[in-house]
Parts: sequence; C-alpha cells; structure tokens
Amino acid sequence: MDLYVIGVVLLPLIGFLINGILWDKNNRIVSGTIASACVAGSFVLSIIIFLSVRAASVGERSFLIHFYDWIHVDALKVPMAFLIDPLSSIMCLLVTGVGLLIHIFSIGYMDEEKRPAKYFAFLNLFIFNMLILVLGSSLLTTFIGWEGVGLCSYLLIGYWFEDSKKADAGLKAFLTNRIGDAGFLVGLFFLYKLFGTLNYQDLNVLALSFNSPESLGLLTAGLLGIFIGVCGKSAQIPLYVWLPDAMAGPTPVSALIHAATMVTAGLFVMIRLSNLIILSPTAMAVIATVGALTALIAAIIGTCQWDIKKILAYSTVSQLGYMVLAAGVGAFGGSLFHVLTHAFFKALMFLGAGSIIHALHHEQDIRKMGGLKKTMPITAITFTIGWIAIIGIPPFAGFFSKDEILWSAWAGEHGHFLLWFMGWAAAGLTAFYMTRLMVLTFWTPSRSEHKAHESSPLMTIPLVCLAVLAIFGGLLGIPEVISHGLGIHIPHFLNEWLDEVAYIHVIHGKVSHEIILMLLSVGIAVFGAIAAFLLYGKHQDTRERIVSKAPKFFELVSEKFYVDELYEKMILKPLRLLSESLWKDVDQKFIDGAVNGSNTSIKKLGQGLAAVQNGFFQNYLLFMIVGLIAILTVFVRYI
Amino acid sequence: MDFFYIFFQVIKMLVIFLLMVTMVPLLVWVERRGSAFIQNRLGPNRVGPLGLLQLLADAVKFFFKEEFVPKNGYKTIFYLAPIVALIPGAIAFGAIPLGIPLDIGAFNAFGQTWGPYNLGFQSFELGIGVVFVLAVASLGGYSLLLAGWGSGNKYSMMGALRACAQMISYELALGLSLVGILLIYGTFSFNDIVNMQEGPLNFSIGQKDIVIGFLPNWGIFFQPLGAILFFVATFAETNRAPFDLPEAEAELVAGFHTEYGGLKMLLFFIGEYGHMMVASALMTTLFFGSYHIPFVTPDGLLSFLNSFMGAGFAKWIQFLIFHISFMLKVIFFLWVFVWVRWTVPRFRYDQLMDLGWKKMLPWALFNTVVTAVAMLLLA
Amino acid sequence: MDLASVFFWILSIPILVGAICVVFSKNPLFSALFLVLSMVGLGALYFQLGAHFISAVQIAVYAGAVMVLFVMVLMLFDRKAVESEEAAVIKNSQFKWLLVSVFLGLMLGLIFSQSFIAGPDTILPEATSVVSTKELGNLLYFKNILSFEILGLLLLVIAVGVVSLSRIEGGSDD
Amino acid sequence: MSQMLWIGILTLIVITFGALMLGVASLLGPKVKSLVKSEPYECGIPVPDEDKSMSKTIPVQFYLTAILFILFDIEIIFMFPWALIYKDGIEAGQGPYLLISMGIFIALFVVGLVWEISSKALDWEK
Amino acid sequence: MTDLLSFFQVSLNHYLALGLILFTLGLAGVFIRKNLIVILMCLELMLNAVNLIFVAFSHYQGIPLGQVYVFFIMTVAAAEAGVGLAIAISIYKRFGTIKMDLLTALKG
Repeated sequence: MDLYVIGVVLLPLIGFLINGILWDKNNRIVSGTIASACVAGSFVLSIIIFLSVRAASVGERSFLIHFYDWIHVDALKVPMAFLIDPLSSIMCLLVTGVGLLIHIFSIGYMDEEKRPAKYFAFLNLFIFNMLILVLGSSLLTTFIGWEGVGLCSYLLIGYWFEDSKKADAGLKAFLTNRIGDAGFLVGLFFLYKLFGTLNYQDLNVLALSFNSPESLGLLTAGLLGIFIGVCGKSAQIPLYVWLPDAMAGPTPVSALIHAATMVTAGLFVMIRLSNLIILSPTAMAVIATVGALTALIAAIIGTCQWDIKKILAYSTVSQLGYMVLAAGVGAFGGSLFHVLTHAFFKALMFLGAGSIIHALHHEQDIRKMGGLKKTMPITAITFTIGWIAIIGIPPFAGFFSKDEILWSAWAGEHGHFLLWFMGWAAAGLTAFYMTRLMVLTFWTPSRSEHKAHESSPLMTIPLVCLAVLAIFGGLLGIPEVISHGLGIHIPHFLNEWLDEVAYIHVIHGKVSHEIILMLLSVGIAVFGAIAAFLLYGKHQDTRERIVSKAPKFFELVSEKFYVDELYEKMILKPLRLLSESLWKDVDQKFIDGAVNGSNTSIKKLGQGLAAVQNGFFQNYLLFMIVGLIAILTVFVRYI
Repeated sequence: MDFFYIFFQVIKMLVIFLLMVTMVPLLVWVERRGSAFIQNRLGPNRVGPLGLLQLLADAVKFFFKEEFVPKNGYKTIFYLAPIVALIPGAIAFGAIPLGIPLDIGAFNAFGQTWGPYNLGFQSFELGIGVVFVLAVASLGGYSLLLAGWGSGNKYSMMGALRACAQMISYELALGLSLVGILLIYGTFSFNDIVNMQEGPLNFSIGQKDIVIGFLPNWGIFFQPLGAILFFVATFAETNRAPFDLPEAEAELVAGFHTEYGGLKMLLFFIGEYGHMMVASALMTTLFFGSYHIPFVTPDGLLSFLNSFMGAGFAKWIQFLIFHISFMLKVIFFLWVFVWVRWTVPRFRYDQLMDLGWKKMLPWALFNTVVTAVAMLLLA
Repeated sequence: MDLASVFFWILSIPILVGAICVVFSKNPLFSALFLVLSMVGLGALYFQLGAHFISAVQIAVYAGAVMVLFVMVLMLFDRKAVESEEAAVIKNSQFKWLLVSVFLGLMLGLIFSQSFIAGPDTILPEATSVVSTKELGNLLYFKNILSFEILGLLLLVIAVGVVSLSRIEGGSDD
Repeated sequence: MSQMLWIGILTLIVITFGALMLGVASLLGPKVKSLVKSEPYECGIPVPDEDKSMSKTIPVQFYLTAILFILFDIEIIFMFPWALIYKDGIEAGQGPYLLISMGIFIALFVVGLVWEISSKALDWEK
Repeated sequence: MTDLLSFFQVSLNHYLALGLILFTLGLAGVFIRKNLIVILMCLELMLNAVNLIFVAFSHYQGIPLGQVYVFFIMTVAAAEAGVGLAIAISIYKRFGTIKMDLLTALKG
C-alpha cells in the first residue's frame, strides 16, 4: 500500500522534473505525452488504492502512512504522513482522472505554443501539490499542498506573462489566495491551541468527546478562520474576485484548476473537519449564508456577461456557493456529491469552450460566435449534455446533487427557508444564463468571421469521456425518495462511503415535501431555460425593452456590482495611502532625519572641539591649569 | 660671635680686599717696567722713585675723565658691567688663605674679657673652597657679555661673544685639571689642602712609605701635568697674554672695552688683575704649598724664633714670615704672567679655540684618568 | 629670629624681585639678567640650607653656564625679533592672571593649612646639620650609580643632538 | 652659617667700592654733550642696524660652544664628588668599582668629545 | 607679638611658600609671555623652584637623597635648556620669528 501512495504522489513530480529539464524544447507532443503518462500512471495507482480501500472492511478503511517527523518541537509533533481513507481516495481519483483528461486535451490545445514543456511541467506540479493536499494526514500537510496549489495557479494563470494584464490577473489570484491562507493559518493556530494536535484522526476523536461550552467560542473562531481560507481558495463572497480574472490563463488550466480541482480543496478541508463544524451552530450558520449569497449573486452577475469563459467562471462561483451552502447546513455528503458532479460537467463545458476558442482563433466574445452547431458537431453535442446536467434536468448528474443540497437546506436541522429560496432562485438564474450561452454560441446563425472547424480528436475524446461521466455521475447518490419510488433499493452510495470519515446527517422531512421540492426545482430550471431561449432567440426586442426599463440596474449587474472598484476604493487606496505616508513621513522624515541628524550633530560637535585645538600652546596650558585647579579645590576641601 | 670677633673679621676682610686693590697699580707698574725691561727700554721712571707713583697719577687722571654712554647702548647695563667685573675676582680671592692663621690672646676691653680668637688669614674659610672659586669664576663671563651688550655697537658685541666663548672653553680645561689634584687631596677646603703640603715629600706605594727629604711635599710633584694645564687655562681665563685676542687692539678695536673709558676702564683693569692674582694664588696654594717654606715647618720656625724673642712677638714674626713667603710665590707667578705676555705671540682665534677644545681638554682628561689609575695601582 | 631666618628673609627679596622681573620685564635680556640674580640668590639659600656643594653647582651650572647660553643666544638674535611689544601681552591677559593667582591661593592655603593644623613646627623636625660633599658623593656613586650612568648617556645624546639640530637647513656654516 | 655672613659683607664691600668709584668719576667728570662723541665707535663702513646681515644667518659656533660647555661642565661637576670619595674608596677597597663606574662615565665623555671634534662643530673660520 | 615674631621664625613652610611663589611666577611666565626664549627662562625658573623645595625638604627631613635628585634635575634642566634653545634658533632661522602666537602650525 505504501508503494502505491508514494507512486501516486511522486509520478507527477517526476513528470514535472523531466519537463522542467526539457524546459525550452518546443516539442509539445513529447512533453505532452510525458506529462499525461505520468498522470495516467498515478490515475491507475489511485484506482488500485480506491479498490483496496473499498476491499477493506467498513470499520478500518483509513490507513496512515508515516514517512518521518517533519516538525518535532517539544509538544508540537507534525508528522509527514499520508492518510488513505474513503474521502482522500475518492478525491485522488477525481484529481488524477480529470487531470489526465485535461492533460490529453491540452496536448491538442497547445499546438502553436512556443514552450509547451514549461506548461506541462507546471500542470504536473499542480497535480503533485493537489495530491499532497488531498492525501495529507494533518492540517499542516494539507496546508503545504494548499500553498503549492496556490503557487501553481499563479504560475498557470500568468502563463503568458508577456501580456501585463494576464500577469496582473495571476498576481491578483495569488494575493487573494494569500489573504485566505492567512485566515486559514489563524484558524489553524486556534485549533492547535484548543486541541493540541492537527492530525485529522485525532481531531475527529477529540471532536466526539468535545463538551466544554466555554471553549466553544475558540472553536468557532478557529473554524471561521479556516472558513476564510476556504473562501479564498474556493472563491466565496468576499474573496471570489480572483476567479473571473483567472480566466486569463489557458482554457485547459481554467478547466482543471478553476473548475474541477483546486477550487474544491476548500470543500475537501470542510468535509475533513465536518465533525468539528457540526459542534458550533454559529459557524454553520455563517458558512451557509455565505454559500447561499455567493450562489445567488454570482448567478445574477453571470446573466449579463458576454465573455464565454467569464460566464463559466461565474457559474463555477455560483456552484461553489451551493457546495458551501451544503456544508453550512450539515449536508457534507451532498457537498462532496456536488463537487464530483460539478467537476465532471464544468470541466466538460470549459474544455468545450476551449475547443471553441481554439477553433475561432482565440475569439472569446459570444456575441461574435454562433452557428457552431453545424460546424463543430461533437463539441456541440457534448456541450449540450453539460448544459442539461448543470441546469438540473433529472436523469443527469446535476439534478441529483443540487436537489440533495436544496432538500437539506430546506429540511436539515440547520437549514432555513431563506437559504432554500436563495438556492432555488440561483438555480433558476443558472438555467437562464446557461441557455443564453447555448443559444448565442450554438443555435443562433454564425456571427464570427472565422470559418470554425471541428477540433482534433485529441481534444474531442476527453470531451466525450466527460460527457459520459456527466450523464452517469448522478448514480453515486440517488436519494431515498426516488429509489423508494422506483421500488429498487439503490443505496445512497456516497453517504455510506463517507460515513466513517465525515458527519453524514439523516433528514427526517416528509417524503411529500421532498417530492414537491424536486418538482419546484425542475420547474424553475425549465422556466429559466425557456425564458433565455425566447429572449435571446426570436424576441430580441422584448429583451431590449426590459433592459431599457431599468438600464442602471442591468448596467450595474454587467459591471459585476462594481465589486472590484469597491475593493479598490475601500481597501487598496487606503492601503496605498497608508504605505505612501509611512514611506514619506515616517521613513524619510523621521528615520532618515534621525540618522542624518545624529551624524551631522556629531560632525558639528567635532568641528566645535577641533576649534579648541588651534595651535596656541598657551591654550593647552590653560586647560591644564584649569584641571589642576579643579583637583586642588577637591583636595583642599577634603584634607 | 661677639662684637670683637665680627670687628676683627671685618677688619681682616677690608685688609685683604685693599691688599688686592693696591696690588693692581703695583702690578701695572711691574707690567710696564717689565715689558720695557724685556723690550730693552726704560719704562715709566719720571713720577716718583722708579716711576712708582706713575699709577697714582693715572688714577687721579681717570677720576676726571668724562662719563658718557654710547647712543644705542643700555645705560644701566653699561654701568653695571664694570662692577660685575670686580665681584668674582674679589670673592674668589677672599676664599684663599694668604697665610698662617693668627690667634689673638684673650684681652679685656669695655670691662669684660674677650676670649682668645683664632683668625684664619682669609675672608671666609669654606668647606667647598675649590669648587666655590670655580663657581664664582664662571660668573666672570657676565661682565664681558654685559659690556658687549651695553655698549650697543656690533664690534663690542662680537668681541664680547668671542671673549665669553673663549672663557667658557678654558673653564672646562680649568675644572678638569683641578679634578686631578682633588683626587690626590680628597677635599675641597683650602686649609686642609695647605696643611697636607707641609714637610718633605712623602707618599706610600703599596704598604711602604717613601720619604724624599730634599723635596717639599708640594702638589706640583704629584700633579705636574695638572699644574701646567691649570696655569695655561688661567691665562686664557683672564684673557691675558697669548689668549687676549678678543680685546686685542689690532684685531677688534679692543673688543668689549671699546666704548669704555676713564674709571670704568680702570675697574675692568682691577677686575682683570684681580683674576690674575686669584689664578696665581690658586697656583701657589694648590701646587706650591701656599705659605710653606720648603724645609721649615711652622712649629720648627716658631720654636726657633722663641729662642731669641718673646712668645707673643715670635708668633707675629712667624705669621709675617709665612705671609711673605706666600706673597713672594704669588709675585713670582704674576711676573710669569707679565713675562709670558710680552714674549709669546698672540694666538689666532680658531687656533685658540682648537687649543682649548682639542688639546687642553683631552690632556686634562688623560691626566685625570692616569692619576686615578695610578692611585689605584699604587694604593 | 636666629641668623638663619634673617638670611632667609634677606635672600628671599632678591629672589622674588628677580623672579617677578623675569616675567614682567619687556626686554628678554633684562629678564635673563634678573633670572641670574634670582639663581645666585637661590644658590645662597641652598648654602643656607646646608647643601653647600649643591649651591656651588647651582652657581657654576645654572648661573654660570645655562644663563650664559641664554644671554649669548639672546645677543645672537637681532633686536627687532627678540624685543617684542610684550607689555600689551602682560597687561591684557587678566583672565590668565586670575587663573594663576587662584592656583597660587589654593596651593598656599594647602601649605599653611597643613602646618597651622599641626602647629608651626611640630610637624617638622629641627634643622639638621650640613650635608658634606663626601656624603653626597657616597650616595651618588654607590646608591644611584645607574641613574648617574644614564645621565652620562643623556649628556652624550644631547651633545650629538644639539649639533645635528643646529645643522638643519638654513643654519649658517660660515 | 656665619661664613654666609662674611661672603655677604665682602660682596657689599666690593659693590660699594665699585659704585663709589663710578659715582665720584661721574661727579667729577665734565659733562659735554655732543652727538659725535656718543656715536658708537665704528671703524670702516658703519653697518645700519636694521638689515644686519646677522639677522637670518646666526653664527652657529658661539651657540654650539656654549651648549657644549654646559654639557661638559656638568660632566666635570659630576667628577668632583667622585674625586673626593676616590681616596677613601680605595682604602675601603671600593677602588676598582669606583674607577670602573667613572671609567664608563669618562668613556661617554670621550665619545662625546671625539664626536664633537670629528663633526667639525667647533671649527671656527680662519 | 610673639606669634608675629614666630611667623618670622623660618620653618619648612616658608621655604615651601617661597618655592611655590617662584613656581607660580614661572608658570605665569610660561603661560602669558609670547616670546619663546622668555618661556624657556620661566621654565628654568619653575625647575629652580622645584629644586629649592627638594633641598628644603631634604634639609628639614634630614635625608641627603633629596640633594642627589636636585643634582639630577639640574643636569636634565640644563640639557633641556640647551635643546630648547637649539630648537628656538632653528625656528628663528626657519620662520624669522620666535613669537609663540605666530608659531601655530601644530594644530588639529
């Protein structure tokens, strides 16, 4: 078992090193295949691990592989060790599986790139870091992966650093993540202060026996700290601004990092700490509200975006909002289920968008697209599958996971009507902007001047695989109601799988309520889709009328609620002012002044003293005599 | 320290000082007659018998000469110089015993008896006789410098500097030559030195005492070279004879005397001749047994005199005889001064200085070392 | 008031007058002559204090040799450089005079306070007899022979040094 | 102590004698003021006082003789006490010690003298 | 009356006072006069004052060693005067003046 784990982790690192050495060779096939081979290897190994975990009996499915003691300072003992248990094995599968597909896609995508080796090296490094994050046995080892992943996202977003805007985007992503990480660390310290250890297994054990109300405040603070880290990494309300700009990177990168893996890291940590989160209701309330709000606002902004990748980015933010909402209401199983399903269809849509952009020679504005249904059939079909999955039409994956979240938001003991309503409205808006996207890119007549043609097989095969996954993803967690309705007992596979690792709650709402909610959510999805189809299809004029009725509101929305400008004004400007004043007044005037002042004063003193030594020997004698007199006076008085 | 003692002392000092002062005209007379005799001419014989009163006439003439001070000279220093010239000679002469001590019996006057006194025939007897004379002699240089500086003109200044330089060079030789004789005597006070020179020549080599009957026990036989060096040095010390370049008429217009005339000149002469007398007196006391007569001892003479006259009277006669013998010796050396002056040609200045530094000083040093080694070996 | 005290007071007059004139006289030559006077006075005082040989040495070395050197050197300089308008200097340095007089006052206070406390002559033993030159000689040649030899060396060094000093450029060898 | 007295008295006598002589002479002597007479006695070209050639170049010999006189005079003065105790020293058996110590001193004296002579410091111009 | 008379009775203090006055005069001379030669003379005066005090103490304490030291001081003072004047002469030759206030080359 240890060998497999080492293999899983080290293979991407080896790929990174090899590509690193071939740094400036511009043979993309060679470096691409090396990278994909490595990821494939680690994918196969993670399958073996998954199976062996599955083979183990239900009770002891978690294996701790201890390499060495990384930090050993009297009480603090942080081992460098990997924890293999149901949660990490499934995440491993997700990361390596989706990673492999994206690697294959990007071989095709990166055809006119100068130095593909560099790109593939970074990708492998990203996978390596993600695996450490996932397999980490303690919060600190996870944190290492956490940082590594942040680094790789920066490198990959700013991949075309010659263009200053893209470089700024990379920097923005990195900085916002750093802010989040700071919160994460503070939370870490609180938890360590409280529990004295950071290992997940010990934490879970301590969590069960935690009953001291007075340290509840400390626990909540710790959890909120960690939640800030999660907001940073998984782009929640305060710190989501970096994700839309992260689209500046190459599209496969967006697919891999900003859809499937990195953004879900926050959720992974929350699930790991689920036993703790359950203990503090206030933390859960905060998390739930933030999640719901993010989902709603991101959806609203998404409706007015024109750049294809921006739309997908905001939809990712909104879906992440759902996952956090699920964690907030205690449906940790549901949030992981949504993570998986979302990874499939979002990666699918991003890669689809990638092949469109690739075909239209980097044209990203959907107003200049259209008519791609006929010219790019495979991309079109796979994209429509993804579209259906995301808006939540029953047989597809999206419906089941979103429905479970909405149901637990409504019926869970931590749930609340408002949370459900926001989630529900967001679902409607998601349907609206996704269909808007589909209409403008595929179904309306072509508006682009480029002659689009289907992408190479290298790009289309991953699309197809992802499409299949998007379709059958839902089977992982079919809710009781449906399985009960259909008469066959399909176990909610995921909840059972996670039971021993995380807190899986059981909802005791009435079956009728559940069915009504399902119908409601499907209804809102269908309504949104039809509305978008009409407004962007034949009745362009009614859309103009609606927009003209409240132009400022729509302008506000299209400008993303001026959040960036808000940050700029509220935080960055004062910060800049503060630093400038610090630089000018404090540093220059005060400190330099003091330093220069001291030496000029000493120089003056020196000159003053030098004047005394003016060569007249009688002056020297004067001093001698004065000294003599001084001694004498003392002497006379004391004899 | 009663009244009479002081009275007798003062009288004694006056007598000795006047003795020196009256000797000066005599010496001048001797000088003029001597030089005439050497140059085969007559010399002063108009005034008084053999011209003896000539000096008196000169002195009277000097009194009536005009006194004036040169333009850019310093008045006070100009007048101070002659007086300063007098002092060293007189004081040095006072320290030298001129004869046998006189003891006066007890007598009574003013109603009380005044105890017997023993008056040494010298102004004051000092434990540090020899080095005192040397010290006072070294003050002699100031009169020259003052005269030179006071008279303000360049020639007298140069003359004064040269004379002083010469004087101090030979003072060195003088001092060093004395060291030899001091080694022999082992004391500074003149009285001890004189008493040591009594009787026949006797010294001890190893443990044996050797007595040479026919020679008196004088210093000359112990230190012949020292005596010669000493005598030559005194010539230079008094700017006499071969060493009188600084105030030689032909060379530097009489050197530092140029501006002086009249009585001030006379005082300078008195100073000079005083120095000569001190030199010859030193010569006699240190090397020629002061008042000792070769084969006669003071007691022997006294007993001989008692045989044919009264005791008190005999003492006076003995005192007188010894004094005369001392004076004879001094006059002999004075004559040598005069004699050398009119026979030996004058030295050139650099020869004079070379002689002083490069000949006299080394020889004196040699003499000292030899005596010291000899004393050690022959002890 | 025995004879010694009389002599002390009589001799202190020329010494002090000489010393004061040395500092105050305008013409350096006069100050030199007054210094000679004060030195001879000191010599007499040494005689008074029983140091006969030292008084002879004082007169022979100090008064007779060093001051002769001073007078000669002064005569060598031409008048203008030597006689300087010193009167002004002496007059307008009141502060310096104040300083010096404070020093004098303090020291005198020190000396006399010392004796008054302990009474005029209790602290000081009665005057002892005259120190003969032989005694001095024994001390010098048996106890301090080393310093005596070093002094000999010093004099040699000075002799060589002075000659080379006077030969520095500008010296006239004519 | 009394010897001091006699010396004092003798100096007084001499000074009064000298002052007396000068006083009488200046009283008796005629007082004729005339410029020529008080001119400093000059033979040859009178050298004006100011630019005396001597101002800068000082004849070194006078000064050198004087300083060397001081140094050697002190060395001679050092010999006097030695001369005194030498005779007793020999009786007391310290003779060689005294001789050697003074020998060193005299050696230094000789070295100084020889160096002076060889360095032509004392050579006067012809 | 008697203590007045006793004041005139000479003791060690009187010699010390005389020596001190001489020393101070010498110090003042060195301190105030501008002429280098006069300064050297005042220096000699100060040394003489020290000698006097030495002899006075040796006389009153009955220790003849004091006089030996006076002996040494005299030689050193004479040597010092000689060298001082040699320097004065070379200064005179070099700068044409021996006024101290013009000789200020040695300064900071």
